[in-house]
Amino acid sequence: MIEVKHLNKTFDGHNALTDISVQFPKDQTTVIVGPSGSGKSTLLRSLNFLERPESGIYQFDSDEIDLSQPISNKTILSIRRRTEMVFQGYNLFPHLSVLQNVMEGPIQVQKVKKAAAQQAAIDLLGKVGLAEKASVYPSQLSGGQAQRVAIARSLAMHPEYIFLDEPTSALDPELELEVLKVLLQIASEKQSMIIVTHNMAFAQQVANKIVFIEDGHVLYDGGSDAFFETDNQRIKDFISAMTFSNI
Amino acid sequence: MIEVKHLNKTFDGHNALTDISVQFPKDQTTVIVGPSGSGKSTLLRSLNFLERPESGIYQFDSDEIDLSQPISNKTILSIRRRTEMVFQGYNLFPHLSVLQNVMEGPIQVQKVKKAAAQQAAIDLLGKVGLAEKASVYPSQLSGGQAQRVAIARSLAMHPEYIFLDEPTSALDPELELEVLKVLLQIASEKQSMIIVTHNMAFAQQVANKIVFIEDGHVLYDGGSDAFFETDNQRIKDFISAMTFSNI
Amino acid sequence: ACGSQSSQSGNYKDNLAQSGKLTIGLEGTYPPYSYRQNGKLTGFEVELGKAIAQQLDLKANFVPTKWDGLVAGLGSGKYDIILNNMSQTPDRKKAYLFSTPYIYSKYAMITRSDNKDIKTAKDIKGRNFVASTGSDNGVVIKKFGGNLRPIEQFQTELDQIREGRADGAMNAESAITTYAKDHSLKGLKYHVLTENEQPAAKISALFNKQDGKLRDKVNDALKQLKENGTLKKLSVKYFGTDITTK
Amino acid sequence: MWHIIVTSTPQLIEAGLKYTIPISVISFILGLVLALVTALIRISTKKGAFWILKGIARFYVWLFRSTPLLVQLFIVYFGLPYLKIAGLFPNGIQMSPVTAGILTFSLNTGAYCAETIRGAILSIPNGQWEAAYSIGMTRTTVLRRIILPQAVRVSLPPLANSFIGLVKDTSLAASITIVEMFEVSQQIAAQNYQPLVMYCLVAALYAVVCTALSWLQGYLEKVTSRYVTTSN
Amino acid sequence: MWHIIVTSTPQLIEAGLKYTIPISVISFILGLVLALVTALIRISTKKGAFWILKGIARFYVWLFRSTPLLVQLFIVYFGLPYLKIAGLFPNGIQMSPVTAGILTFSLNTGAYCAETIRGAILSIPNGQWEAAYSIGMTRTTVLRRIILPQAVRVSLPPLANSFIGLVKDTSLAASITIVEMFEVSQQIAAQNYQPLVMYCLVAALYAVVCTALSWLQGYLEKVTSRYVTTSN
Ligand SMILES: Nc1ncnc2c1ncn2[C@@H]1O[C@H](COP(=O)(O)OP(=O)(O)OP(=O)(O)O)[C@@H](O)[C@H]1O
Ligand SMILES: Nc1ncnc2c1ncn2[C@@H]1O[C@H](COP(=O)(O)OP(=O)(O)OP(=O)(O)O)[C@@H](O)[C@H]1O
Ligand SMILES: [Mg+2]
Ligand SMILES: [Mg+2]
Repeated sequence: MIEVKHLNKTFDGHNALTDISVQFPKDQTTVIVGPSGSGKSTLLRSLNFLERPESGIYQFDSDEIDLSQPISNKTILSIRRRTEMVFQGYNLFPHLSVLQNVMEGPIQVQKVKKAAAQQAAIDLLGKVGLAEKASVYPSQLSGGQAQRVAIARSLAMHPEYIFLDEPTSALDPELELEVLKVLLQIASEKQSMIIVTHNMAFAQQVANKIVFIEDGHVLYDGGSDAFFETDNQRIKDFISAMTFSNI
Repeated sequence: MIEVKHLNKTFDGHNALTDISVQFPKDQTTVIVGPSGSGKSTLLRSLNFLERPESGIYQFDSDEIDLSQPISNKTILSIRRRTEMVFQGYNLFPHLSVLQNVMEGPIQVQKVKKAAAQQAAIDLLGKVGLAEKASVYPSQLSGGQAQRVAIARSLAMHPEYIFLDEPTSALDPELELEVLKVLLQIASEKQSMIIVTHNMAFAQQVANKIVFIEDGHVLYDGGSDAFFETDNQRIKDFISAMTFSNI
Repeated sequence: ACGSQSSQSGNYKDNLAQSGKLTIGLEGTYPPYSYRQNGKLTGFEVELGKAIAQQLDLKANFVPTKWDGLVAGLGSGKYDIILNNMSQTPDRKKAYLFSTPYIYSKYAMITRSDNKDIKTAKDIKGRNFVASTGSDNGVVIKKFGGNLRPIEQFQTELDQIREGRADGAMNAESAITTYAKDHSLKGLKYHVLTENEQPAAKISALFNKQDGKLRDKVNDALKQLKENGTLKKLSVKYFGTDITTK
Repeated sequence: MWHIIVTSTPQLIEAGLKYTIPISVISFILGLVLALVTALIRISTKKGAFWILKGIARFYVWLFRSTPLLVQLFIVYFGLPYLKIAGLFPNGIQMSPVTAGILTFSLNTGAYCAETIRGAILSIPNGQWEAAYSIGMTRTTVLRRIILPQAVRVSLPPLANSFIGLVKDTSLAASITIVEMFEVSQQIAAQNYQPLVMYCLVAALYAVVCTALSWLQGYLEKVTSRYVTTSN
Repeated sequence: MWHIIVTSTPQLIEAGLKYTIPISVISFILGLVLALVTALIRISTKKGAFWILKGIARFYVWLFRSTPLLVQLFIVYFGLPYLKIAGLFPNGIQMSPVTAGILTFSLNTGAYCAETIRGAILSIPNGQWEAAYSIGMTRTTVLRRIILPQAVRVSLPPLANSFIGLVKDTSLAASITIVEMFEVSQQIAAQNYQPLVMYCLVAALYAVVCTALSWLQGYLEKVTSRYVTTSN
């Protein structure tokens, strides 16, 4: 399990995250929601050391890292090799074909043999419904296809956790749907995931646990059903704004 | 009123729009919906001559333009001066302040005096809720703020029509809400608008008329209420995909 | 004087690059012929140019330029005359006019003092010799089959030989004696080419083909300067000896 | 050696102020104008007989970018006088050395800068053109008010590099009888037989000028980028 | 004149094949290696004593970009022999002209290309770094597999320009006694007193080489950009 305790992160003196303590259970999907600029991305990126919090404890299973101390490259690499990140902008490698994008990590990082990596990559592309796109370059994909390749790329590393930062917010609703379906499928296979999303319908379906952040503070941390039935007026307002029921 | 008849547009031999005939009534809001790649943007951009259809008739009030004939720059300019376009990516002028962005058109194109243009721009920025951002540069705005400036910029030209191509699809839901509220306000003032959007809740609220395009063909052209209560299975599927009721 | 080549009528002053001035092209970086002393142009050919101009009732106007610009500039009328240690050859006479020679310049071959292999001009063949590209020195090296390596500065030529990076250099004897006046030639020796090896160069002023009138007038002036001793005086001043006759 | 430096430096600086700097500055300004015109011709969408102008622009850029500058200087100064055009230039095209130098340097830097400016214009996103067209601007107004102001920012670093290169290239002007800074150093070296000291000295002077120009470049980049936020 | 062209051209081409081309090619390859190393040092995030290396890299780039190439050639070839280091170089650093030429051209082009490559690396979006880091790649692997292959595409046009510039700049090698193409044209001119013809001839030869290189550049740009779709 991943857990952070009393995590703090500032940008130029401005508090992006204040005293955050959250658990992200294994084999479950945790969804992080909250208004724009509340610190969702910062929290997710901190779990991968793309951001470096000033203080707090980061615990991954039995490994405990004191974030206020210098952290060795080795520690960072080992965490990154147990987790994967899927970005809003896909960040596929444009100079590699779709297949090579998926094979690159296993070959370069896990030293998997090329033939084995290729077979695994072909299987994964099939799983996200893109078997026939294996040989094209990312620039020839639609947004929904690109994001599914990015998901296949992260799955290829067999990560213990996958982090997804608004994986569909750059997509048209129809393309979004393609991606969300793939994610629901993966969640049902008990892949541990942490997802930042604005899509409440999707959150409701996929989340085992919801974390609501506002202004760098955790306002809610608990079950999905309780979240959508809350009496908290702030959360109610937020949900209705997200679903346009009150324009 | 703007009207197109038997409009055809191809890209490299591929038909993007086929035999399109639609009316866009004055003082009303027409919403164009349809799947990704169906030709919505192409239709909207054709109304502004950012795309040049191969054939068809373009009628603006009593002016009739045969699109299969060469069209003079003067004609194009005159149409463009009676209409304004708001883009998905805002396309604000990054080297000009927010205020200058709004003043640039009236001064350069309509030869309005600087003082008058400035006063009008300040009023419009107030209207979209950004009076206090007048002197900052576009790069310092959030997406929702940028899009509201783009709307103010188009309003400053007092256009007969405003065209909006997915004005909020680059925005988070909360920021989207800011922009949609402004648009609802403008629609209520009987500004003629043509809007391409994926947001069905918004479409339902704002549209006087809905045009549904698929694969370059018009599949529906009529009232808003009838559209959302249609028996057409294709349209029903489309609406439910857009609203995530069936993930 | 032979004015036969001149087909033009009119005065020698008619075709000047700048009216009232005798515009003279030279390098300005070649002691003792023309060089800069405390920022002012001086040297044998500078003083000679002034004297000639005076004889022609003109003001001398010097234009220093790199060698490659000299000949081209004359052809395109940038100056009227070149005074730059230029020697007559049959080839060049086809394209340009020469004055009567004003000095006879002997060539000297510089080598390391411990060099036993290069004794006469014949030994240049196949060796690396340095000289400035445009100069007649370079032409002589190539004539004897040496590999001409271009170097503009005399000091650098000597350094190259001392360091063993060049086998030798060719230059005017006068350039070496001028240098030797207040610099050491330690580690070097030089051999002045005999009349049999390479006749002394007939250093003359250079004119365009159509400037026959001017050439004749300059020849008259040179004759005058020779007769009244000016030429000899300048030669002694700059070369330490009289090299104005064969 | 110290003596040489003390006596030579004023002469070098004088030549620099008299020739190197003015020739670089004037040539660069003229070159920029030429470059802008060339770039505008090359990106123009005009049809018809305009292709002749486009061809000329392409040829001009090709010619000056694919031959050595030294040769260009030489041909303009020494070669054009041979070009006798009855009526217009019965005696060939004669120019003073400084005129020929400025002309050649302008043409040369103009060819390089034309490509820089063209690239900068093409790098401005198409959305900027479309937004300005939608407002009803003419192509000229779009260029003048929207595209070029942004292109200035993009092209500033390469243009500054071209200018710094030009300053150093003026040392070639010696071959067309201009006694600029570098030639003065050579003349002094010929007399004091210390070429190496003179080379180092003149190199230091060039370095001072070029470094000062780099600072100016940094300042201008900051000014023209004021509208680009750094964070995010 | 026809006679001059016919007899001179073979000599010029020979000199070109013997010096101009090999010196340009070897110097450019070495310069590229040097540029890459320098660029990597400059963008490195290493701390500690590494700043000394960074300082050296900065100084190197500054030095070679702010002084004329001619002076650099001169100092390396004629100046270094004076630099006598007991033990290492008791007689000063002596090099053959070609070695000195290649060294200087490599250093010079390396300084310019270092900036090009650095700029190209910095132009690759941060998301590429983050995606590669997330996979668990080390910084070295990210650079080698993800960033540099993309930077090649971005830096190809300016690097090609540098190479074309280098080919023309080898004409300066004459000043350190290398008899390359340009020098041969001058030597011929010294005999026939027809410098203008020789200049035009040699200019044409340079133009041929540079144009051929431009074509090669266009081809390479197409190859390295194969993964970028043009439409949209
Ligand atoms: N690199 C950065 N430098 C400075 N401030 C930053 C940086 N990244 C984020 N911030 C600030 O930290 C706060 C939290 O940002 P964060 O991106 O985590 O929000 P978010 O919840 O992901 O928002 P969104 O829904 O818009 O993605 C914001 O105020 C943001 O401006
Ligand atoms: N510039 C272009 N060149 C070639 N094909 C184009 C171009 N612009 C659009 N198309 C093609 O024309 C068709 C219609 O495109 P259009 O952008 O109008 O669709 P859309 O309905 O706006 O889609 P979206 O919802 O994704 O914006 C698509 O097949 C698209 O690929
Ligand atoms: Mg975020
Ligand atoms: Mg569209």
